[in-house]
Amino acid sequence: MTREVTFSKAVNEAIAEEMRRDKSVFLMGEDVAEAGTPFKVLSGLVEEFGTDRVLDTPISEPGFMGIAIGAAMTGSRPIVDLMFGDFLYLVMDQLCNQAAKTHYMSGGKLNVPLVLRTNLGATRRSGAQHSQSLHALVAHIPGLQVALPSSAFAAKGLLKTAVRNDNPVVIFEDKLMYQEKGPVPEGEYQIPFGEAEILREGEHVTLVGTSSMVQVCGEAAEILDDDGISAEVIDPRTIVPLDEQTILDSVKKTSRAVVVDEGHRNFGVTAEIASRISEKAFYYLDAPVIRLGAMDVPVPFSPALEDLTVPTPESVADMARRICHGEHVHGA
Amino acid sequence: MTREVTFSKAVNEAIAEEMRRDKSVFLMGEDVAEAGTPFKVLSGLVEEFGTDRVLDTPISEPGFMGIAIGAAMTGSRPIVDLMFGDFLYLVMDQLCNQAAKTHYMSGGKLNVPLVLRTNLGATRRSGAQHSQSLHALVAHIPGLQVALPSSAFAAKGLLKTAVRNDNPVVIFEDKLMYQEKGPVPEGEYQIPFGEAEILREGEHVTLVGTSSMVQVCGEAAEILDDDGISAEVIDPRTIVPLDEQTILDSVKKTSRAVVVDEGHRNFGVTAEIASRISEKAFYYLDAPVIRLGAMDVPVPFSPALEDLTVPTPESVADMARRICHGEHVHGA
Amino acid sequence: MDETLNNNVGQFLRMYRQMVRIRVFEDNANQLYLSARMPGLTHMYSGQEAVAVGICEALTDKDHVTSTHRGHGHCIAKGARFKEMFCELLGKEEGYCRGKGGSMHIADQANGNLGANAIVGGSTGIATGAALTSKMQGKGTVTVCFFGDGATAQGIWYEVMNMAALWQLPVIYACENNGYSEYTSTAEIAAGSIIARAEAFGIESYKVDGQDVLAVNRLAQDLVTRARNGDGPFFVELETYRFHGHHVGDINRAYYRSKDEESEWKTERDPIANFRNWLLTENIAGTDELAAIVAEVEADAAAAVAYAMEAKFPEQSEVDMHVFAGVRHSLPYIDGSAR
Amino acid sequence: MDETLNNNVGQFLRMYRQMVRIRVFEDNANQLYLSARMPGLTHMYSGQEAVAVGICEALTDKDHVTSTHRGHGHCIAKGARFKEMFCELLGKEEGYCRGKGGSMHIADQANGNLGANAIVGGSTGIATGAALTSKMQGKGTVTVCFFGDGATAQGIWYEVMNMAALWQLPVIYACENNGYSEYTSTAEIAAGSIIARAEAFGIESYKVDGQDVLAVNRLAQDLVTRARNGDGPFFVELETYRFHGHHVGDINRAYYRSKDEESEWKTERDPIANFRNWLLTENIAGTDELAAIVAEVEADAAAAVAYAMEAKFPEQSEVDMHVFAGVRHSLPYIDGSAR
Ligand SMILES: Cc1ncc(C[n+]2csc(CCOP(=O)(O)OP(=O)(O)O)c2C)c(N)n1
Ligand SMILES: Cc1ncc(C[n+]2csc(CCOP(=O)(O)OP(=O)(O)O)c2C)c(N)n1
Ligand SMILES: [Mg+2]
Ligand SMILES: [Mg+2]
Repeated sequence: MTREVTFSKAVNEAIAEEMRRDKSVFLMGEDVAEAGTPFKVLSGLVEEFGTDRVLDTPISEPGFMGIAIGAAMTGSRPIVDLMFGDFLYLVMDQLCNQAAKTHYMSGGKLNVPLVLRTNLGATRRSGAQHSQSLHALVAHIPGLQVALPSSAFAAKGLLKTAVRNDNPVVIFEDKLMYQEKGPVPEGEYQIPFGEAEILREGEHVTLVGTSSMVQVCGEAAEILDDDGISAEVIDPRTIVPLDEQTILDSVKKTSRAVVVDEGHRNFGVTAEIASRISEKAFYYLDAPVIRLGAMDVPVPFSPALEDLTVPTPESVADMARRICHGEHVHGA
Repeated sequence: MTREVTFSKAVNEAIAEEMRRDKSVFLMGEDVAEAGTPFKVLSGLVEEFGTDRVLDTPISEPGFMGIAIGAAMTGSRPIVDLMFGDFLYLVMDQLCNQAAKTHYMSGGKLNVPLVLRTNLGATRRSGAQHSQSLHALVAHIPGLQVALPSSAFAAKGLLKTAVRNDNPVVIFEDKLMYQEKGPVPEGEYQIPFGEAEILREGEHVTLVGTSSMVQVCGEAAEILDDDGISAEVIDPRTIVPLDEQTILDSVKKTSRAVVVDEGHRNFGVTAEIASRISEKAFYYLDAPVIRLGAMDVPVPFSPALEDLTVPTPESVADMARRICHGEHVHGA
Repeated sequence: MDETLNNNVGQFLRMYRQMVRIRVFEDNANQLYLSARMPGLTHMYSGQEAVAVGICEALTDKDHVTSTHRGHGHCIAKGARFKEMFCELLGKEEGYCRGKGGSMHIADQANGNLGANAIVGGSTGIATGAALTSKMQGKGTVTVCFFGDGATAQGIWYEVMNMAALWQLPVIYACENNGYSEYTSTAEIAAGSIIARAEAFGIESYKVDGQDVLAVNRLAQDLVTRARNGDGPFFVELETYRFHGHHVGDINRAYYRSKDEESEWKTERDPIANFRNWLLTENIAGTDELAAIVAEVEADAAAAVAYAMEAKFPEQSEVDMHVFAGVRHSLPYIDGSAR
Repeated sequence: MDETLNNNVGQFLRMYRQMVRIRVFEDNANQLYLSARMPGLTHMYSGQEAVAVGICEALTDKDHVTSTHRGHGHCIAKGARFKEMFCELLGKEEGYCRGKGGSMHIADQANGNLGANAIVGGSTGIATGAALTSKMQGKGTVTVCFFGDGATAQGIWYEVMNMAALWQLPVIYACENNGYSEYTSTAEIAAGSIIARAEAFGIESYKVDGQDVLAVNRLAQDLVTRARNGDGPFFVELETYRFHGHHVGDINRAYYRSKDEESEWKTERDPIANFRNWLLTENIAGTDELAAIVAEVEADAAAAVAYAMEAKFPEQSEVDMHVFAGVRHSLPYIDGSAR
């Protein structure tokens, strides 16, 4: 049976179920216990699992990231809550020099099964240090896997898969989506990593969207419908591993692609996906692959500016329309 | 007059000249003074400028990065030495949340004129935590500029430009190149940011190489010569800003491109450059743009494995040859 | 009134006014939030006024401070005007940061405020660096680094204390211990002794009642003078309390902080009320005079709010300006097309 | 020989052998470097043997240690074999890490060594986390975190000490103060008092002569037992000295460390020579017996080096193995083609 639950509740359920299933799973982070995080995503968990398994930490991101790694190397399966994705920079050393490399450096002898849950997304008027979408950084580092749920359903399924994965996994949740409801089955399920979802089939253009941009692509597709353009919408769900095949198959059918992600455009996620499409579906493309990402500026506080920095259904539809109409978006 | 000096000496000269010219320039980092860094790049500077302007720091990368930022905000122009590029993760918060955003967040009132000098490059048998090429990470963050010198000449000219730039600039030097000699003029010169250099003109394929990979591309071009393939070799010199036009002009002429960088391939620098070429020179391309980067694994220690992880003249030439011969590198 | 007091009347009234300015500013900001006229959230400084004012009163314009997410108090105490502050909080072009920073990044470099900071502990390095410039260039300025008890959990603070101590920098680390970081009490997140942590680096350290503006100011004057003379760095722990929740939206907070505790601090240890009583008792000012100060400040705030509400937002073209100093628009610049 | 000594002869000789093993291992590694038969560099532990051995002798196989770039000593003291170690240093498949780690990442998880670490201070979190698992799962194991004086400059150490103290974790922070970090003396990079920094977090702390294996071991036994019983965490500063340069290539080092200082430590405070004298004086062993131990160890090392020199490198196909647990080859996996 499928109910409608919020994204936030879906995350909460995934954690509760995994903690019930496996005693070695525990939760740590700032204000995760009684407060249940500022977003209230974890409310109720400390009541069920106690402060022994739901650990409020000091404001020591590098420190508790390191502790989680050591715990994971010795038989625990920590789920680390990083309050804002912008704090990733603080844990990069532990995450990328230690967690990501330990299994390899030890020749396969040591495992680091941990999940780092954090978030992304702008337009909350939170300023430049609380609005970044930094998943491209971790996607670049071998040894890390990166999941980007775009719905309550995906949030629960991907998180459960992550907890059972024997490697470090970073999950980025879209802050703006926490209160959005979506269908989530009652029963147990997982979503395998490396399997994209085709949210909508179409013929003329492929819209690849990640995380917060999946909905944007969906809305763009509806706008395009009105223009007689049929868009296929694909959500990779994980970018490491990346289900290249599903994307390529789609583009080989539609001959056109727009890739949309809320990280900064320059040296970001769209570059990877677009360059793979351009390389591997080269002979099928009828138009250049277009990339839309967050504008390459720090996120401004002012609402008058902030809203200009993220892709919108209109901007996505506009680009799709232009390549479908054979406009050389970047003239010769 | 042009002499031959080592890459290391070129860096040393640039710093000495800038410190002589501008009293607000100073140097800080681990073992930069008497030891002159483990690579001996800074030897002699403390003798000339004293320990007041050549500061040996404790092993506190986040801390001295933060101190450099505050110093830069108040009228100093620090040059920070980060002993290995792999330690970038430790300074990411200060560099990306603070230095990169301060000018913007203050509406243009505060400046952060600092230079972060660090290095990149594998095959020194230094293991996974001392061999990374992490320039893609900083290139992704708006507010930072990123220079990648590929010769003694570029090292000096780019560094001098960086010191005079009123913004945070990150320079990655190729560790393996420190002892290599190259022509460097006696007199004062700077190399503007955002101007690529065409190292070699060619007709059939464009090889875009950065940093350590510029030489590799040059050698690949010689191999290709023997096959009757004429390769144009371009060194962007800075990736932020990126001289898109020079690259596009070249590809529009040759119709083919291979992009080579020593950072990991996945979500790395080659993705950005390749996707721009594919997008903006779309109608000129006769073959998919090919990317070569470091293999997406932590850098292994064993020589038997490490050498497999980086692009070589042979692998670059091979890819170039294949696209020139119309082979579908990734078949349909 | 004895002579020393008499000599300092101007300063006392200035400190009173500055504390009132902070309180009134915050009340207005809170109202803007509650009436949904302010974008985002802010963190109220009310209750901690004696810290910012007592310390900043000991500084000159040329001295620097670094501030935190709870930064309005430091900004006002260091000399900022209401108009530019409210404009900033509302994202308007006339804000201190042209609306680009917002409450958590408000900076006022003309008065030496190097900026609020939304990374807890994020400005400890910046403050230390400002002190380094001062020392290297013989400026004779002092930098005060404000941060909360929660920030003592950030490793970078230890790193920079070590360097400040090694290099004898003119920096004062001012830890505003308000008993909580977000929704967690300090006891739960800080082991041992905070003051001992600074002392371990050989840094002379003090603890002071952060609700007593005179005590704070006395200590600050002494330490600022000594830091200026090269005796720094110093550490001060100021025991204080935030009267509101962690941020304006943190309304139901009894689960982590009791109402009794809150009302005790508000009634017994309000730094403004207590200082007002002292001013009256010592006959430094009369009730009318003090009431007039409050009224003036309130009028000033109301006018600033009204102005800011009507002020214009930045032009859209500003979005890629001020990314790089010396580069008008960053987007063409990073594509190399600006050369 | 009195009775307590008599009861511990086995242990004494084991400690002697282990110290000799470290010294001999290092001498061989150094020779490999000097004769250009070893890829890369390594950092010699010689001179510090009493630290690793005195502490690890107090641990069981199940207890954990985390190690540093100067990690051979910890690895050997925790029970590693020469063969797999030399294979690792030479990048061979039979190395502890299949040649993927090398000297700076050598790990031996079967004996509880969670690995050397090339990030200074990088393992302080890992050690604390291992102690957290132990406490959460009631394992009764203790973790020792080895690090140098230089690592005390890394902020993460303060962060994890705070949590270890708050959560009373069974971890012992063992700071090997050898007077230098790279080419800089500790006095130049550490302000105040290192031991006071740990004490500030409420952590019981000790200072001990790191050249005296018996003193180290006595303290370690006491603290390990107490940590096992839930009295941790603890901090120990061990005064010691590295006999070689920072790494094998650091030959001309008089500019930062005087030859006199070096020779004084080598002649007066060699932990092995001094312990040997003690063993002889107390009649615990005779010169022949001790010489036999050295000879055995040397033969063992020579055989291991010879073996490792001939051993095979990993297959090329290993290059993308062990990136992810449970994934045979990572390259097809990350492209989604492994499903
Ligand atoms: C590095 C970092 N981690 C977490 C946060 C989220 N956060 C904002 S304020 C705060 C509490 C800060 O407590 P304290 O330093 O005592 O300052 P106070 O709010 O009490 O003034 C936290 C955890 C942050 N902004 N930065
Ligand atoms: C984060 C980091 N910064 C710098 C280095 C370079 N480095 C390697 S060892 C070392 C000195 C370490 O000194 P200490 O901790 O005292 O250990 P010792 O070498 O004396 O055993 C430095 C600076 C590093 N490996 N990691
Ligand atoms: Mg607080
Ligand atoms: Mg040392």
